[in-house]
Amino acid sequence: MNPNNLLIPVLLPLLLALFSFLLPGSVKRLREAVSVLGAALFVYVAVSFFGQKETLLTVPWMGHGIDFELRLYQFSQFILLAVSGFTFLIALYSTVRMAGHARLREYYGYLFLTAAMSAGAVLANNFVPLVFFWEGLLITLYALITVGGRGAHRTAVKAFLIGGFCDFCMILGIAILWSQTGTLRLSDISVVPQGLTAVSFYLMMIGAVAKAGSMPFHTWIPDAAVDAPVTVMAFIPAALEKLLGIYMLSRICLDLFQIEVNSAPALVLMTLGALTIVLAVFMALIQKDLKKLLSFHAVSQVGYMMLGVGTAVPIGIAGGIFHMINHAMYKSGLFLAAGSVEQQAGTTELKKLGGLARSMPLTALGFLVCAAAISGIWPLNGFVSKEMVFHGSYETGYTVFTVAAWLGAILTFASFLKAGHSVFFGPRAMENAQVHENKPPVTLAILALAALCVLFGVWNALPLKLFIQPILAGHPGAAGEHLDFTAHALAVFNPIALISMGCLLVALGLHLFGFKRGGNKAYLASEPIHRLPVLHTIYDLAEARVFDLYEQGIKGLQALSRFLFRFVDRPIDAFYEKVVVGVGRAASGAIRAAHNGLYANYLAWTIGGLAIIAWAIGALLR
Amino acid sequence: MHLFLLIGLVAFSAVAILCRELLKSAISLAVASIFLALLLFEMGAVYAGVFELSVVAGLITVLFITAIALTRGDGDVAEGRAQRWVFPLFFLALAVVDVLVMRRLLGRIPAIQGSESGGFSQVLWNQRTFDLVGQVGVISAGVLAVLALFRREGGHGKGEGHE
Amino acid sequence: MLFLYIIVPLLLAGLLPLLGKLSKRLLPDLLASAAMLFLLVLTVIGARPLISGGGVIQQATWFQAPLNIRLLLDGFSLLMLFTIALVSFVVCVYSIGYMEHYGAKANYYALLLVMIAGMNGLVLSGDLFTIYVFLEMAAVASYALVAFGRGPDELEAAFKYLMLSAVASAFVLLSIAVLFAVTGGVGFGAVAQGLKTLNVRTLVGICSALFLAGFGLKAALVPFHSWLPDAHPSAPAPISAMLSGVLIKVSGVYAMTRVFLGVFGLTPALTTVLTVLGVVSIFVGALAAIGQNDIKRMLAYSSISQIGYVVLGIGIGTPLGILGGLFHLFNHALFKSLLFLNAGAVEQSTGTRSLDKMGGLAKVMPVTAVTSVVGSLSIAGVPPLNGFWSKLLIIIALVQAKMLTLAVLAVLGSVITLWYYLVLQHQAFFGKLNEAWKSVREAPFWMSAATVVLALLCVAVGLAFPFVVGTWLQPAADALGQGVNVALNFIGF
Amino acid sequence: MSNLWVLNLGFAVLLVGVGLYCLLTMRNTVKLLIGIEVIAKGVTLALVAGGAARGNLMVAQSLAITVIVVDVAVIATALALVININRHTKSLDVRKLTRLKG
Repeated sequence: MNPNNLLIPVLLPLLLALFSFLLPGSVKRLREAVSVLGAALFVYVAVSFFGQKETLLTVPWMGHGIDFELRLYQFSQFILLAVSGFTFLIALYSTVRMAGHARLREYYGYLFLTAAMSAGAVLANNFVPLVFFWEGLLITLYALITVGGRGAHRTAVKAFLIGGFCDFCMILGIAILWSQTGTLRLSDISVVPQGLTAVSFYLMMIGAVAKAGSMPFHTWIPDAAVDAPVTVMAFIPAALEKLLGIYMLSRICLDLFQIEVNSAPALVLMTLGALTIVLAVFMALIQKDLKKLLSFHAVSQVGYMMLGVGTAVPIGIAGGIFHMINHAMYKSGLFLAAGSVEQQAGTTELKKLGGLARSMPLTALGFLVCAAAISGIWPLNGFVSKEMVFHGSYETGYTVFTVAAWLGAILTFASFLKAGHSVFFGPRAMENAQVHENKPPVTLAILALAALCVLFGVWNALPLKLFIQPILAGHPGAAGEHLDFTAHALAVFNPIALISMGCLLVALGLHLFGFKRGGNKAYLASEPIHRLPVLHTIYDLAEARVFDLYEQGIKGLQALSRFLFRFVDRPIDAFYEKVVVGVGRAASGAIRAAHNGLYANYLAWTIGGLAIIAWAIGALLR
Repeated sequence: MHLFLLIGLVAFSAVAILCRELLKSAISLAVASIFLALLLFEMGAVYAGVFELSVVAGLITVLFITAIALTRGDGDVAEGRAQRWVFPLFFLALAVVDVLVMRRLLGRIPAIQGSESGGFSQVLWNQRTFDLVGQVGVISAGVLAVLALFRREGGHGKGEGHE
Repeated sequence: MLFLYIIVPLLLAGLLPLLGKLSKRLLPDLLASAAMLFLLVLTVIGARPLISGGGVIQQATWFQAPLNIRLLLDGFSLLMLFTIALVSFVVCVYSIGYMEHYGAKANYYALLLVMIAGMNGLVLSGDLFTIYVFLEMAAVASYALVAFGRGPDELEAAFKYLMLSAVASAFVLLSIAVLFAVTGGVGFGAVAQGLKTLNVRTLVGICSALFLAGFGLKAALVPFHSWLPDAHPSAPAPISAMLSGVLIKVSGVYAMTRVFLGVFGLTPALTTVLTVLGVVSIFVGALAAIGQNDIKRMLAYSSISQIGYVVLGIGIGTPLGILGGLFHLFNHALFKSLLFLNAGAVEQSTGTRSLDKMGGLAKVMPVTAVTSVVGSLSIAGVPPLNGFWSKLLIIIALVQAKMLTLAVLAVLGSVITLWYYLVLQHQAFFGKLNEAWKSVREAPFWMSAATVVLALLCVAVGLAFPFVVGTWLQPAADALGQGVNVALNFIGF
Repeated sequence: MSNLWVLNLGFAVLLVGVGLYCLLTMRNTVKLLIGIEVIAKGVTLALVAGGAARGNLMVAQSLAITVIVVDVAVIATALALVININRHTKSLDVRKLTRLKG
């Protein structure tokens, strides 16, 4: 393949973005048509790239190893394919869901800009372009959240600052890595994390997992769920950021650094993953708003991926990566379904919804399949990838992580039982008597994702053999081993799978118990857990955002700034106002006064300058 | 003879500067020019001497006198007396420094003997052709400048309201 | 072929006063812009390939008949030719709209063309004395152009400019006379060869001081800068752009660099003097700019400050320093021309140059506002615009050369630059729209087109700076990096 | 280097000094131009003397002539400026030319 073709996946969405920006805001149909067709073309490009031999594009740039390099190989092909697929589905869905939105021009523009940046970040083989695309994503994220309207601005700033902080960590890590290895080319780096390189690993890990939305860098996601357009949620936190973050994490763990099983970095990653699973799912369980509930799950599921990659065992890593793609599919599907419900019923509050399965059968079907997939019900894709993660974590010998993952599975299923039950079953709420099924593009997108969930579960050999195993084949840890995860993927009769199934039953029990206690109101099904003695206090604190590092950080900063303002800033300000600006102004005034317009004066400067220079040169010559 | 001409040149230049009346200044400048022309003759630079005589002593003096005539009546600017009294002191100091510096240079500066051949016009035409193009350019610049500054139309006093 | 750079503008300048009788506007507009476009294209297509193997000497011809004129072209001259052609083309296009109300367009273009011919000749000459002649040619034309409006301000500025320039020329000429007497020649090669065999350090020191004062005055280095804040604001806007954008660089920086690096060879003493002068210029210019209320005067002081960066970079003498200095020279030509053209557009629309009276003009003059923001950010060194990269190169070069104090000062100067450009943008284009300017219109098409081209170039050069550096600047820096060897190699011609 | 050259150079520097004195202290703009002329004479002298001392007289003359021509153009422009200024201010005093400052 011609290396220059590698620019197409970056340039094509960029062109589409430019097109949307340049088109006057009043043009609607044309914009939508071009967007959908362009996205379809993008998919075609990605498909045609798939299975190609490894290709490198190198454009010399600044020298000193800073070049514009793109690399297409199994892993990036796969992620590129996924990115293009989601772009297409979101574009299709947006034609209905975003129709009539006031800022369509910016919306589509930034949407495709995001796709272009993602494609660039996936393909980049040099840290400098990588950071460029990575930072670009931060900006488009900011812009896309603000499309949501007034309240969105605060959330956008929050997302931007958190992302900026984590990206800064990553850049710092890259800088350390550069100084240690002397190269910026990703494919040339493979080091053991020790000393400084270990610091570099942790810093880069922060950057990657924060992009994926791990705890404790997740807090903007639930806020954005309320403020940002739901398509943006389905596109970015649910799909793209998971893809990119976990892609990056896998690159870090597989290629850039050689991570041993159960070494310190691996344990840190697994701990962070397990914590993310459990804590986020606890928060998800008690949510009473569908979008918020989904967003906490978007955080929780990252934990599985981190746990999987962190095991450093082939099956665990494969599970993590497989879970990433699965999650992107069903979480997007869920968000889109939620968006569909919101559009038709006007709300996503669980209390106000109910019995929608009859009036919106297709949406309901999609939602249920996706919910089943995320809960890990046999034989859907979630089951396969979760099992792989369980196996992987079990193999490391640290059973505690497996237990945490199971706990997560219980609560995930419980919360989705609650959500599905309250929205689609039970008595029909008064408010949504007139609700109808949504338009075809919407249901098509949802059902496509649901179908993919089924496909990847039942016929898991396809993704595993086609996508996942080639990635690991080149990995040093797996070299020589024959990799085949498909054989036992859907096996039920082994201890781990049986325990997982047991977990689901526990969850069902919990739900029914809560349902009865809540007076047959599904949305109250999680209340018994909510009300547990210690948990209750923790929940209250969490609702008050006590655990939100950003909010706490802001509060701390405010206190600090008040302190600094009074005791440090004022004196410094006085110094600054009086001395720095004063000196600047005084110097300016003096210089201006010296330019008094007299020719003789100017000539005297000239002659004086000549004399001084002659003297200086004479003095320096000696 | 050479020294006499040099002293004459400097003396008339000084007079040109110190003279109160502009007309006399211009005339003594012309005289200084004549001295310079004689100096050039004496050094063998005949063509330069002729040029100095005709252009500087002639043309530039005419230009000065025309300008003085055009601005007469309001051109009487009172030069301070101090300038005239300080001048001898300044001149003396300058001369002393000059003599000291030049004495140090005397015999110290090595040089390469020139190796030119051919007559004046040949040199001018063969070696300094580029300067001739430059001369044409400078002259046209000067002509255009004068044309622009004395043009009839346009010209607005933008700065007028800018106090 | 290189002779065309001098003869085309000069001939056209001779013809224009006659053609001006036939057609007052159309022909002068058309011919001047076409000539500049021709030279620009010639530079890119014709002249660039010439230097692929280093510097060349070309004999001028007049209708195939050879003339005794030898033109020197190397990377450095080519860069200057390109800068001159680029800026003067844009300025000619801009003048179509701007010079309407001044009248005497033919005369104006003729003077502008003579100035351009002078600069081109200066850049192409391989001889100290010829440099002086062409420098005067450009200077005489520029005096008239500064005074073109014939208001009291214009005349006063032009007069002071002329009187100070004349002294500077005398310094240069005196130095040339001494070198001529000692080495027996005025060509670069002859002088460099002579100085090499004679080894007269004191004399070279004195001549350096004289050249530095003379060319320093043309380049407006502090303390020789005093004419610039008067002359540049007073001139019509396109001429301000031309003077600040090109003239001070060609007749000041180019000539100075050529003589010091190419003929004398850079000594540590010169490095010290040049870098110190550069930093002093940066600060005096920037500090004086803070307190200005006249938009063009602020820009003029800023030119002094930015020339300081250029001289600072070149004065370091390391390859990277020279590259950074030259890159900043090129960039400054772009954004300072842009800013002066914008200031002209604002002045033409509102009739004032006072920042106090402006405000909110972005609402009524969006194109001007946007291009001016681009220019301001570029000059203040905000990434990824072009000014950032050149300043970065200079600062890296300073650090590499272990001149840390100067590096810190250079950064500080950049901060002050940002400060006053923010003030400028804020006062002129943002904030509340002054009631008086409600009915103000955007500048005419040709003026806006010129500024948009420059703004786009600023962005493009910033983004594609490795390309620009590779194509235009590296050859220039390489030519200078060889020091006096270039001149010595040409002695056989 | 010949003594004659040093002598000539000394006088040339003297002329330049005198001219600069004029520029620094005098008020009348036409007088200032005369100062410029005096400086130009010094430079011409230095150029020709340099050529004469080294047997480069022909080149020196060419240079001197060019200098003279350039000088004429400069003086003509300057006088045109002076006359124009005189129309505005009705004065030749250079110290009154202080509209532009700061």
